[in-house]
Amino acid sequence: MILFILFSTITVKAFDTPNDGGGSITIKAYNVPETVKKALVYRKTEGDTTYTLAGVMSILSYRYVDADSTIKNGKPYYYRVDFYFPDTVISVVSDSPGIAYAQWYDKSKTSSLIFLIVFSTLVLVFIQLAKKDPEGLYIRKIPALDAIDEAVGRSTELGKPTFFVHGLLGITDAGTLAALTILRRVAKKVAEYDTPILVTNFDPIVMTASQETVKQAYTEAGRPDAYNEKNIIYLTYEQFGYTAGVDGLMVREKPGAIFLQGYFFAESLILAETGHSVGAIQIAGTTAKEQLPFFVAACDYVLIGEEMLAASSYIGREPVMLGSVKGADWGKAFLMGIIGIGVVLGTVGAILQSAGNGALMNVFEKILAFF
Amino acid sequence: MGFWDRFLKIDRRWVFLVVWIAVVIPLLKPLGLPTHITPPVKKLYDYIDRMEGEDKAVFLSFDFDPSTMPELLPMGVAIIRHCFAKKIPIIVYGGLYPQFVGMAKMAIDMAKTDFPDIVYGKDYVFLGYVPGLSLVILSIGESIQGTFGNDYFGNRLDTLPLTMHVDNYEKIGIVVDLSGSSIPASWVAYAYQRYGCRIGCGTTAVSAAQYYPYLQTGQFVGMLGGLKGAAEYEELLERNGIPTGRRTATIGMDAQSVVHLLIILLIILGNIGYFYVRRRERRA
Amino acid sequence: MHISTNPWVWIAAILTLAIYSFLYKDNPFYKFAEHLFMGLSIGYGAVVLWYNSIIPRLWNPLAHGTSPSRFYLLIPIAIGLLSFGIFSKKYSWLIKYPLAFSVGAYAGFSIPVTFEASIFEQISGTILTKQMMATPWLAISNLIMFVGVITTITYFYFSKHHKGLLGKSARTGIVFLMLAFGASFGYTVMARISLLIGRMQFLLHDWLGIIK
Amino acid sequence: MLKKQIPLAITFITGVIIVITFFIPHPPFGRLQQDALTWYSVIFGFTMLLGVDSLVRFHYRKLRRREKGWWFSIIFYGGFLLSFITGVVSEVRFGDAFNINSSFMYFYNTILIPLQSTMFALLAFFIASASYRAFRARNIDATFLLVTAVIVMLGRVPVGYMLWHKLPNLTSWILNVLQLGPMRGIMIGIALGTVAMSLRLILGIERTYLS
Repeated sequence: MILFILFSTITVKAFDTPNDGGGSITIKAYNVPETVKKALVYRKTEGDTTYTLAGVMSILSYRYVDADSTIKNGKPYYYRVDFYFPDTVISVVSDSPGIAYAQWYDKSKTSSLIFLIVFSTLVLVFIQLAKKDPEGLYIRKIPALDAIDEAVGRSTELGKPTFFVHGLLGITDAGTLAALTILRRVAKKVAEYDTPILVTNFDPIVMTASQETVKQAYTEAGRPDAYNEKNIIYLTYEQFGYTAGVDGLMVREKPGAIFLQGYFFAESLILAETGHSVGAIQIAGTTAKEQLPFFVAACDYVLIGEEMLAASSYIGREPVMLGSVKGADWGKAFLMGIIGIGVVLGTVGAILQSAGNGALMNVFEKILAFF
Repeated sequence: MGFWDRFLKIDRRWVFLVVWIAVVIPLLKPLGLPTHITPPVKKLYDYIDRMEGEDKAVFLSFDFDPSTMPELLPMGVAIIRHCFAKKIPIIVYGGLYPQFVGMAKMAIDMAKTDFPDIVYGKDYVFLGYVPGLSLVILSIGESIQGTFGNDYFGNRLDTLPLTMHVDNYEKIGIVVDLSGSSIPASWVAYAYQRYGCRIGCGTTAVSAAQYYPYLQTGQFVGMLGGLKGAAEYEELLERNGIPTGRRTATIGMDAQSVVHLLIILLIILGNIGYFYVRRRERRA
Repeated sequence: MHISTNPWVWIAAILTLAIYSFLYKDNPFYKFAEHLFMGLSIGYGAVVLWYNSIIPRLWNPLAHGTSPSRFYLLIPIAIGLLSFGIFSKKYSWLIKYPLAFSVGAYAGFSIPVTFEASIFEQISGTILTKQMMATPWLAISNLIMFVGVITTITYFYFSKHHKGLLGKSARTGIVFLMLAFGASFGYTVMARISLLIGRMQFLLHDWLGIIK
Repeated sequence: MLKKQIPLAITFITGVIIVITFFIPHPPFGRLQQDALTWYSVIFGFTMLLGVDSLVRFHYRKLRRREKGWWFSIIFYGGFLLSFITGVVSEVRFGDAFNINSSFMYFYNTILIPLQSTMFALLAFFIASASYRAFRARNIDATFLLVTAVIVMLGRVPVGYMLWHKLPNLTSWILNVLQLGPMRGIMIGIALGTVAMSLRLILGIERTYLS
């Protein structure tokens, strides 16, 4: 009798699965005794006389998401859950039918939406402001980018070629795009100084983009005749083959300046070490944070992570670009503000809570849960 | 040209040779350096150890390929040996990607040798690859039989005593994931956060750094990091009288110590030479 | 000594030695192993691409699917085929179409995903909770971690002069960055050496049987 | 027009649609996101194919012109065909190329894997030579880096414990605390930089890729 009372407290609810495109109903059980061994979910719809097995409910979360392909939006479905106990089976029917709907907005993504709006607004506003007042824009010194002229210059003095080594990712990678901007600057200097350049590529698409970039840079420098497509070479689409190829070129050609730009993997160290051993000035840049230590230790200048992504703004100094950098900076300020507020709220809340007032702590936990 | 100038210009092949010697000699003649046990390893060991006699199984997932094998395979072997010795039922899973299953097979073969009385199907089960990645982790929460159907050898899971009894996370005391990638985080996100199953992790030296926060927050019961973590686990087995077989990781750790010292020495010597030459050039 | 009798162990051992011969100097043995490795891994990659992408994503829906919308899949195939324009001088610009789509799609995906996966996760980890302040030692450690996050972010602040408070903070940020790089450096070195030890154990144990 | 405006428009429309549909689960938008992902992976597959194709052509050219070392290109083709053909054969025989008993996986485990790990293990030698030739305490920053690296390298091996028994703890603290903060900072920086870059790409401000 006692057992019966215990079991009869189980309730089952069926409801539309939130934040989805429809076609799914969530079934949740409440007050389930821990002794349950198994729980099977059965479904029927209007017109059906018997329930059919839908699936197995998790006996830890007591939830089952029924996304069977037969479920139609707007139609009621009735559920029964059979709970298996060591000595008995209890069937519980959901107190109301579940109806699936499609949602127009995914509430679980609100935090992303807010950030997206804040961040894009900041970037767009600062781009507009920059267009109006191009004078008031500032960007801090990035030594690695300032050193481009010096490196190419020294290489010219020594009568040695300049190398530009692309990373291993394709053109959709932000780092590769930044590398192309840097290549343009390097190629322009090379054209001005009339010194040879060699660009090595891992990816054929990046290679075609590099060819165009170098060609344009030579034209900008007023020396389109000096451009030679053969200087932009495709090596191979294989990590260690590429490394061996670049290494061999470095040892043979003994460049005076080497640019290692883009996303690198384990080969970063081999390239930087060989480059150092031939006595070149090395300027590296990558967004691969695992490889940054090796570049920092073995190269003369390094563009660290986001510094590289800001390169196009730094080199071009176009108001629109600088505006977007400024917008991103305000985004950082915004994030730091949130972290700061979070820390203050958390600390004060914790102190107040130990003094008996948990209200602020609740606010804090809500904020944490928001992310 | 002074000594340091010549030293800095030394052919790098000499360095390669020294490294070679520094690896080979400790392997041939182990130094027997003591292994110091760190808390994350001890916690994982103790957790598994306490499962002895309990009605739960260890679920060991091999989520790595040969590129990280020297670090992670000894961990797998040590954990399987631990379970075999204590008769803790263990499900060995060949991993979320098809390339990984060979690693699990190798570990079982290496661990089995000292335990003749272990019975397949009762003491351990070997699960192969099924497609689905994180969905596999989720659906183990519902039913292992439903997810896999058969074991690696093609036996139906509902005919094996172990998997007849252990069908989802409820009967799994701990999932130990061996991986040098982000896969342990998926086990935390799906098996721990959705189903409350405890997670342990064995990872490479490189990835260990990124997983420390998981230890801090208790999302991992314990963690083995790199060859050192594996060597510590071997040491714990040894101390508790469990046959360890060939202690691959421990033997390797001696060589590791020597090469680390060598590299530190090279950094120091290189920098002394660098400063010496630089100072002389400044004076000149 | 128990030299292995397994021919595959011999093959693996010889290839391993061939690669190590590169350390002495570039030579035909290394070149042989390198080219074999390149061929095998490209072939392997092709098989993986075929079975993990082309069959489930293209072939199965097109050949066995029933939904009429499956023929939309012919559009990305057509766009993708344009990539081969780069082999011709005249039509190399055709590649701009698949590129434009890829870049747009990648940028579109990366915006919300970056918010959710990188930014939010890192921020919620940085906001100090009560558990992170449980003991004085933990509190100090987490405070240092917090300072590390903030000062590093200020180092990546581009649109202001790095002087005054911002300058000091950015300077501290660099120091933190260097400490972090040093730690990651040490760890990576360790991993590479572990791999080398693994290979040596293979040569000395599995192949030659010199060590037990 | 064909070479600039239309591609820019394609980038803009694709990017905007994908961002917006991220928030709308309702059909047909929710599915659009999925479909775009499929399209992307199909098109991306072609760019990968292009890489493989370039490599195969590269070696074909070498062979045809009998360039220096042309016979290595035969080895390349041999390796390529070996894994490709065993892959196809294994699929036919086992219904799955990745079956552990298939010849494809056998080659993978016995040849490719040792080669791959040996290649990675070569790095240990380069680290050693870089240690004395390239890793210089050029300035105070580089000094911080090298000192931390040395502490971590010592702290993770038994020798470190023998030198000072607290060293392993210090190492753990460096990894847990000192490393965590800056790594988070760098990740947040790269993330914001990537988002800003993505916005510039969608808006057509950044157009290097179309040059």
